[in-house]
Amino acid sequence: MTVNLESMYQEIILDHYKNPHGRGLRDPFDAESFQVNPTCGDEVTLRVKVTDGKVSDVSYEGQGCSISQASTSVLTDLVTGHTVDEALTTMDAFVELMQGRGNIEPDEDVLEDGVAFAGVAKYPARVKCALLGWMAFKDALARTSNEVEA
Amino acid sequence: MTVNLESMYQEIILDHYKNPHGRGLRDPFDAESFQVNPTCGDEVTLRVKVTDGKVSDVSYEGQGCSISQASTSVLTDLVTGHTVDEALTTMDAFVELMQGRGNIEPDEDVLEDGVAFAGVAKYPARVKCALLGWMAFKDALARTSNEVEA
Amino acid sequence: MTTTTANTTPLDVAAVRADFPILSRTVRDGKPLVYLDSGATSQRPVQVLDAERRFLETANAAVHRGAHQLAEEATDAYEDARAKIADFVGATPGELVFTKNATEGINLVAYAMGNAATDPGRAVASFAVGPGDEIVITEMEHHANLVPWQQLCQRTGATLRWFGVTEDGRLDLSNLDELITERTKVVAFAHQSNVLGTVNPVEPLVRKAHEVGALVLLDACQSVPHFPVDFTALGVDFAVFSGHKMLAPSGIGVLYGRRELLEAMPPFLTGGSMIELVRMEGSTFAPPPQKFEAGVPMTSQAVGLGAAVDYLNAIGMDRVAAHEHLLAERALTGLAEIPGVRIIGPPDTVDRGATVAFVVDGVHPHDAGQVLDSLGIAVRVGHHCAWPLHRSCGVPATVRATFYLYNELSEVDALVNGVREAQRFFGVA
Amino acid sequence: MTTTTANTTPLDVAAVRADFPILSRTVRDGKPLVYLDSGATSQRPVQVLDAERRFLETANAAVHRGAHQLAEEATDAYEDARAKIADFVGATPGELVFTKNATEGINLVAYAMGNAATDPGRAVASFAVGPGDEIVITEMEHHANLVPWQQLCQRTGATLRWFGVTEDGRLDLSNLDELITERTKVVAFAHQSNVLGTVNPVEPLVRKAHEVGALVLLDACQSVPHFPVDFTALGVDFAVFSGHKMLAPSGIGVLYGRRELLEAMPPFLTGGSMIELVRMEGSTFAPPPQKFEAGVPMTSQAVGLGAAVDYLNAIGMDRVAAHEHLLAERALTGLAEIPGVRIIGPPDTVDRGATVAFVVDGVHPHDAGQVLDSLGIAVRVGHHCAWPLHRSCGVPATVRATFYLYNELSEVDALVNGVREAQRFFGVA
Ligand SMILES: Cc1ncc(COP(=O)(O)O)c(C=O)c1O
Ligand SMILES: Cc1ncc(COP(=O)(O)O)c(C=O)c1O
Repeated sequence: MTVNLESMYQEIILDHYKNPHGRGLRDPFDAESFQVNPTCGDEVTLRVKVTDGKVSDVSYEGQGCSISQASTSVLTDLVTGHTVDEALTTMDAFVELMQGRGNIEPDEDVLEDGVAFAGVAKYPARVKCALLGWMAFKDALARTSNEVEA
Repeated sequence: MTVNLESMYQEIILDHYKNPHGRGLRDPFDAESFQVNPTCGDEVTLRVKVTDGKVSDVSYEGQGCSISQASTSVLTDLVTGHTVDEALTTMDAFVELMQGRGNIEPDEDVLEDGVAFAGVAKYPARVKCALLGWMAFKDALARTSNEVEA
Repeated sequence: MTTTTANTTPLDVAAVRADFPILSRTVRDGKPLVYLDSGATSQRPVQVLDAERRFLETANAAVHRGAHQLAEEATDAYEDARAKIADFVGATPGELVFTKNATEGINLVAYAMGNAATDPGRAVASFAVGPGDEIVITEMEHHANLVPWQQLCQRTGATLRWFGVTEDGRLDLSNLDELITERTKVVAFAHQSNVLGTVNPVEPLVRKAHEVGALVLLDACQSVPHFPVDFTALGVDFAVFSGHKMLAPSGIGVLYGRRELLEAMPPFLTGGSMIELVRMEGSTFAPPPQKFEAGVPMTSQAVGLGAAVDYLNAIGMDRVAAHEHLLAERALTGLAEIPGVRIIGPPDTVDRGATVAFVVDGVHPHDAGQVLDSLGIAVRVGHHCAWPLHRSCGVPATVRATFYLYNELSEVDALVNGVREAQRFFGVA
Repeated sequence: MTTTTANTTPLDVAAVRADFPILSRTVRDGKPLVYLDSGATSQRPVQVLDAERRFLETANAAVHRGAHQLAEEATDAYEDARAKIADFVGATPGELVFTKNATEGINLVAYAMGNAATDPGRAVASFAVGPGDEIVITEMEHHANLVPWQQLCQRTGATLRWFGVTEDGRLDLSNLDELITERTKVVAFAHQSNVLGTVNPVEPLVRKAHEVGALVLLDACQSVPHFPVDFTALGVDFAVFSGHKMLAPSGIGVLYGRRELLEAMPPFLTGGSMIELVRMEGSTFAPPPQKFEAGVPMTSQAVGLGAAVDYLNAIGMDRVAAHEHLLAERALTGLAEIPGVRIIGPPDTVDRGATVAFVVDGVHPHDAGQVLDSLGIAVRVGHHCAWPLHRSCGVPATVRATFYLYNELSEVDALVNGVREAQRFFGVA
């Protein structure tokens, strides 16, 4: 087994992959988003419940590789219980990390288990995997606020 | 002036260009054909009159370079007064010469002044010029026989 | 393609490999490259690279437009390439249209058929497509031979129908007479599937289609590069393939069309070099193939494709096919021996090319591909532009290894070992 | 383009020429090549040839489709090239679609507009074209920016209208308000005429078009290679140009489109890599630019175009323009001195590029071109894919000399002497 393989598949990632957190679609929810990765067919359906300005629940279902599944699991840990603003800040930090081509030093205070994905950022073709759940979260959240506004 | 220029522009060609034979559209005629060279816009309108199985008149009008004008002039000499079959044989010989890339030895008995075009055959872009009038002749002749058959 | 090596000397793979500079590079910290993704795009031998460069350094000019010496030489090189390529697939030069890739070729036919409805020219009735008409494809098509037909149906009101795929990855022709009927305008299908490796039977489809007056388009992207193909003998009306899958440059593809069809078909892309007469009020068009080649074409790329054909001819397509047969056999056997690995496609080498797709229980294709990549083995993972086929096979994605004349048997073994490694890494073996 | 050399050091033409292998060849029995046909297609410097070859020998793979290292490197090279080229024309990468040539780019817009009528998506109203709608072009257009619009009108029932050309080869904008009206859907015109050399005024046409809600397509084939162009600053909605006219490979062109237009516009060519979701029943599409790039693209050619942009940037487009200005001036002056020679186009260098078309009394352009060719001078003769323009100028054909950064003033003199030689040969001087 090779060095670069271990830099991508950190133990944390494999743990989340094997034992995903918060998996399964739950009620009640405010908005749902379905996202698909057109190059490999991986997909995720993700629901968001916002209560008093806080992300009170994130639930999801999907099929995909270890990276997409683990990053969605990490997502639920990072945003659940936080305000919408905090969740968006975390999301921005994660997206920035993933698009940084491995040149960005992740902030463990913000990203917690998410720092394990730093190695994935070196593999452009896998970045989309790591972002799949986050794109669903962003989209669902936008729909929530649309509904709130409407 | 260069050798290859003289191999294309034989005296005979320049003579026919400056003093074209049989130019001008005449009545009566059995069929008319309009042909154009799409790369340079040269055009010819050519009429054929067939009497008792013989090409009794070829008349034409057009605009174009020395090669296209001279070859149409030579055409009138070669086919007028000959049977349709003889004219077609001459045409085939001329087309063969022109498409031979300079590797075909022309038969002066058949092509008379037409042998002067042997040098043109080395210039693929000019072959279409030399054939413009002949294509019009072929087309007009075909229309004549269609009308005869009809 | 059950060609055997009986009466040909086997391919000298080492000699072939020496012609491909990229095959000597390393990837991922010094691993030798094991390139098993030729089904996506092949690599180029120096003979092709040199032919293109020589053209560009000595004869480059706009073809069919100039009268100076360079223009003559460029036009000759371009048309000589066309003649050579035509010969390679049993066609005449006037039946070969250069496109940017196979995808454009299929779109060309689909759009030209749509255009036939408003064409003031002599479009034959068989082209015009409208409500009530049907286009028949198969569930194993590449998106390139699927989406253009969906779009044609959307534009014209015609209906798309399709053949299914059997459990063992063959075309299900049991409802041939139901699907191909008097309403059918076009039957379009892959000669060889880019996922299953299946080589489809052309003859019964051509026979039935012609019986009802439908046109046949053959997607030959995965056949022409890999075994001898003769479009005239196959009796198809149209066919397409891409240069980049057969050792030639990217940016060039071929549409074959029977001469009388190309004559009758309205144009698709319009502009310079494809016209006969242009006035502001309207235009007429040149005879084929020029009619379908608008604008300055892929000149050096055509020359490169001609050189690729020379290269393949020198080796012999029978020999290429025989070599790939050996590779496919070894891969199918080796993978079948691994518990938890399932081949998606025919399990044996009967009517089957060297395209081997598979899934590994408990290891997502993306993850399997990543492990292989870390070992220097380049395969493709995903749905390989055949999403409906994957859905019908009940898998979201597969790992796909595709072999070509420059692959060695030892590379097949590397693949098999790599798959075992992936199982170990993800704890499923 | 009245750039002067005042504040730039002049181009070192000898150094430039050394980069172009083809320029050292001879033609017609040992004559040095004088290449004055760059308006048809330019020649390629070793920097471009080497960049393409390096890519093919080290990183070639199918882009946007694979996850292995080669695929990553190829995708990076392809997208880096896109970013570089976008920057060169004042655009962002997402606004740049790779096509096979400029002709495909114009067809893409024309077909996508036609498709808008049946598109189930969110096509904006400004795209759909039908009876009563008008497309406005000019009489000086290249067939590439004329025939596709004729065909769109034929398919949809829309009407084609056009600006005329003045006696001195300028666009006649006197009837601007009559031609561009509320009925106008698109205004499409050449930035620089490929025959007259005229640089057309973009600003008044964009202003008027946008006033009535029409889209503007700029044919930048003869501007982007020759002087600095910024599409965003010009305010056009679409623009096209071709790689082969700017030192880059053939087989690649660019369509620029404002982001929101590309987002809203329905697709044209369909197939692999441009999809979002594919089912047999229907498909959805990727965001631009992928939406418009179906099939395996012109990968190495994009890399080559990126290298050409590097090459031009290193020299500086201001310097290129200044050099061409000198060449144009010398040619216009030299030819004007010959009795019986008439320039077709503006006689001076104001708003005019280094494209010089002319006729010689008593010598047909084909014959003049032949004499020049025999002297090693490559020019183009004919109507240069602008037949209606020639008709409106009252000439069936012209001789056209086009200059580029690698041409020397002495080559202009060779042209002028060659024209005198043609007059002598045909006995008109
Ligand atoms: C002004 C203009 N427009 C369009 C084109 C067409 O370019 P291409 O043939 O590369 O598509 C050309 C060149 O041929 C041109 O000069
Ligand atoms: C079977 C098949 N059809 C069509 C295509 C499309 O070819 P291209 O992308 O070169 O147009 C491919 C390859 O991608 C293929 O494998």
